[in-house]
Amino acid sequence: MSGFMATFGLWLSVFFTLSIFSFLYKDNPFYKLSEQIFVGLSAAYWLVYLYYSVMVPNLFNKLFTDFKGNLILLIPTVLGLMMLLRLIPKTQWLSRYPIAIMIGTSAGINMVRYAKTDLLGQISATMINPFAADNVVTVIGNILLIVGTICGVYFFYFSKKQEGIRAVPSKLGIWFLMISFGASFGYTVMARISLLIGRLEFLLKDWLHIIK
Amino acid sequence: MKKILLVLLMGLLLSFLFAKSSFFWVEDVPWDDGKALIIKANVPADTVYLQKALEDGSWQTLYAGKGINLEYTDSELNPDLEYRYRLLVPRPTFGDSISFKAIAKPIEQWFYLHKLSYLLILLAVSFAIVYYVQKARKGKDYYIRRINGLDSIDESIGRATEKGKPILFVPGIGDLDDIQTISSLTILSHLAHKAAEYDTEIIVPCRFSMVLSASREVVKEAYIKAGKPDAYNQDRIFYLTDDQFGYVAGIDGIMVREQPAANFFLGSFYAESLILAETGFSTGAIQTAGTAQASQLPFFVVSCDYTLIGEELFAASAYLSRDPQQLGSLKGHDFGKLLVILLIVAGVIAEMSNWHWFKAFFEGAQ
Amino acid sequence: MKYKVPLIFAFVCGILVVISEFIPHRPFNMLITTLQDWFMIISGFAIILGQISLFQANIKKIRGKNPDWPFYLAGLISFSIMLIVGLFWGTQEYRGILGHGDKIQAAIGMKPFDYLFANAFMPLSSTMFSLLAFFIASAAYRAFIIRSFESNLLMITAVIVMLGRTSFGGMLTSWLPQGLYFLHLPNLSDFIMEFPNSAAQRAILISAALGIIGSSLRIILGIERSYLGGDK
Amino acid sequence: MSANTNSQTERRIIYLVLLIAVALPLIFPIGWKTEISGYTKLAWELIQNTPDSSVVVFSFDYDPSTLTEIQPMAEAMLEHSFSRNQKIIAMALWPQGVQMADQAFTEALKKYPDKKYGVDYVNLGYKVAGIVAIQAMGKSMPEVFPSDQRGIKYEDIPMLKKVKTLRDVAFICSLSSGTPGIKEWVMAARDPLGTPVTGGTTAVSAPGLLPYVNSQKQLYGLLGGLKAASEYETLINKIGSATIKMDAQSIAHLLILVFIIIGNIKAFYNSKRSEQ
Repeated sequence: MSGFMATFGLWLSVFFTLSIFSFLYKDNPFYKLSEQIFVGLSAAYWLVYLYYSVMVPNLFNKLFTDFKGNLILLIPTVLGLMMLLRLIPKTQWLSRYPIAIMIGTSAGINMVRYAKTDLLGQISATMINPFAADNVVTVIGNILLIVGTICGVYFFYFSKKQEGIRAVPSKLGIWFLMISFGASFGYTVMARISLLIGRLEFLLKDWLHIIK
Repeated sequence: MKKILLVLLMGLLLSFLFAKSSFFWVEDVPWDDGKALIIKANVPADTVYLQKALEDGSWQTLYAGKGINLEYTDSELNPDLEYRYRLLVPRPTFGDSISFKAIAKPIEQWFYLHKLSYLLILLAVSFAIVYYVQKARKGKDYYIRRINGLDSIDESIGRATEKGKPILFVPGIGDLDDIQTISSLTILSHLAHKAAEYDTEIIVPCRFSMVLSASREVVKEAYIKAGKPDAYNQDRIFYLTDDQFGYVAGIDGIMVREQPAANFFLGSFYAESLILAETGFSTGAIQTAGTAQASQLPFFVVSCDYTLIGEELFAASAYLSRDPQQLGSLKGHDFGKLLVILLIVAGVIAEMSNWHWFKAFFEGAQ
Repeated sequence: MKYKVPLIFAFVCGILVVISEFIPHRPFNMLITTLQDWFMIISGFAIILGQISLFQANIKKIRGKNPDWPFYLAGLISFSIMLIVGLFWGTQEYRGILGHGDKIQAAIGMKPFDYLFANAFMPLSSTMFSLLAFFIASAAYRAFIIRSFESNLLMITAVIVMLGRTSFGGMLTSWLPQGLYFLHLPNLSDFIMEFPNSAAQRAILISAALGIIGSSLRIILGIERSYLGGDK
Repeated sequence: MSANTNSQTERRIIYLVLLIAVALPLIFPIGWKTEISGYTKLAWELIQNTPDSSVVVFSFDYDPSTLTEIQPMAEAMLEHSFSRNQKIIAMALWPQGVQMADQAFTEALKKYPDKKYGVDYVNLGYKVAGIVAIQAMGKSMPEVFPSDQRGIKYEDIPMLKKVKTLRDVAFICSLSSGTPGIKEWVMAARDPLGTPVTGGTTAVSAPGLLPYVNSQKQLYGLLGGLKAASEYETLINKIGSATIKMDAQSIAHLLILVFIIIGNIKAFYNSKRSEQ
């Protein structure tokens, strides 16, 4: 039985893989079917894991084992249920309370975290002595790094006309951005091809046994 | 007199023994949440034992090893309790050991001092934003430079009118809590106004129900403003599906069937950016894209005619709407950018002059 | 009332987070722990909300006899099956409502949830993304045409990085003398990544951070309230 | 319309050629070698130099869609960490990451069969809310993870006795393909607490994360994409799946370069024709 199920599972995977690939030729019922199954499965997957790894340990277990000690957890529970009231048009407004808490908290977190890591962290990471490096290549690189960061930030400066001499750093900034986009593109090619390799390996190895 | 002196001397000695011996003492970790103590010792011995008194009266060994310049941080303490430590220095020749004792209570401070630079920058930027928003609300109009990607709006509408084909507007795959989606809708409002003036149809597929109702509102308002409320067709602004790839597949279908003359992809985009831009290109439409999602920008830059890069999307929305809130905020961000540039320049100069304290201050080393 | 109280909630929560970042003293550090606990539970419910609305949308389409309704039905069925087997017999590590389902495990070799994961979810998800390999190839084919200076810059960088990230690129320039070794393709590609690319990414990060600080500040202060829906 | 059909055909030819070009080297491997980049080396050094029996965190923040790129990294880094006798806490910020972690551990335990659950490694499972969860772990780990996946209480797990917050772990290795992931770990663990963070990510995300690999080591090295995975395998002397797949990768890159050249030639001819 388990042998049969394993073979069946393999064919199932093959069917789904080929159905999705068929989209490359054109849109077709096989693709549409696989797509909807994918949506359904992933939604259920999220729910199941949410239940086991968040709701059970952080909420239900705490409430069941020590209800009195964890009375305070009823507040987020009620707020969470209010969130679900969004589904009924009449009570939709009640969901504003939990949404406000979530958005307010994440706004606060975003503000401090981005200010520290992306603002302060990146500023101080650019404060380098370019000539401290021991070889010419790194010295040039460091200078590029400083100039590029400054010009890039300047490119996003909107409240002044960028004409004449003012346009120079902005122009340089866009060049740096283009180089960076090129580099990202090159990197992404690698990522996407890897995914394809993974699928082909599955087809050639597990299904067709062409490679070992 | 002698007695007094003797007593004083004794007292001094005692206080030394109890409060701070120069061999073994405990310090509070400064500027923290009162959960840690630093235990320091300086005894010229090869083996010493550092022990902590537990509740049941027994001693737990925290450290065993050399006694010179010993520093041990005991963390996860309770700021309400007092902690007792002792240092045992074995004397093998005598078969016993000397013991030093110390007592301390961790103290909670009111500020993390090493975060001073961080607080200052955050405050400076925040004040600038609030200040400029207030000023803009009072009627001050701020200048915003022309943004290249916006040139496409007139060109696109012109082309669509000429061909008698619709315009497709995709507000991204973010929900309404994403500021990119909000900026996108502001641009949609402007675009819909122009489209109404030229009697060109506009199609808006949406991924979330909240985005749908907001888009309908925005487009309807634009048509009313343009004096053509009858031309507004609610069915052309519709909900597709919540699913990312389902949504993209739906848009692909629209592009192939309706062959819009111009496509706008503005908002937050992920892996689907390339699929949209590639399909759109194959239908021959003029394409304008804009996102703050850095990882997707390359694909838009490569396959679209115009691209709003990163913050340009927000700037475009402020530029078109002239909404004082957005204008003021943008002006505040610009202040922040100038500050960043100045700090970087100052920092580089400081590093080159060997004034490392400057960088250290911003790194916030503890 | 319908707007004021939520705005106050958002303000209090946001400010609490910011303050506790800078003040180590009680009660802030304890309040923030509680708030974070709550946040996790509420966001759990938010995920449930999303899945229920997806369920509803599918039912609506099936009822309305949308031309593609059989597909939506298939989606609904697969959702229900995965959910039921997951809750009844659990996953590899978690015990379900009905225990571990040892008999079923013996029959199919693993738990039904894991079976569906391995044989349906995994191939679907990874194949879906691998489609992008084809799209990127065709994008490169038709878009990397020599045009303006800026687009050439993009193209040349992309080519160098693409070559540098392969084993082949390394062999292509391995003959270079020591003095010119920075031109060696893997080195050149690393150089681009480390300096000009980092500079531009850093500029994007910094300006985006400013934008995020701005919008967060507006949300906390209640200037920006479009997330509540309705009025402006 | 004919131009449209034409480009459709052209597109399908590209797809087919690409498919064949990737498949062939998988069937007939060439065996090209890869060079090791500094970013990979740095991540390797962190694991290499972390002392014996330190407790470390591996966070699985990805799903099967990026399995090909990230799984080999996860396996190689886990193996390396086991070989250095470190005690590993596994967790996930993506629900699908739990399954990915199981797969990686099954693979790594084949090589180190005497590693004991609860003593040498533990799997705490998935936690919702991304950056908020990390932030909370910085305050108290048992609060976030009252129990492990098997339902054992946090306090009862031997290797976690001394681990109260993220400050108590030697490093965090996040294997991530998006949000939440490495960036959130840097923001909520490395920057406020000082705990070193390293990790592996897809090649798409790598360029955006590289600015964090700087003199302050906001990020302690980074593995980007399949190539980095194969580099890591080389560093720990493992012939793993990444190394084998690099040939196909190289051929595909070359093919895309050929496409670009053909595309340019075609554009050149077209523009000449339209001039006439």
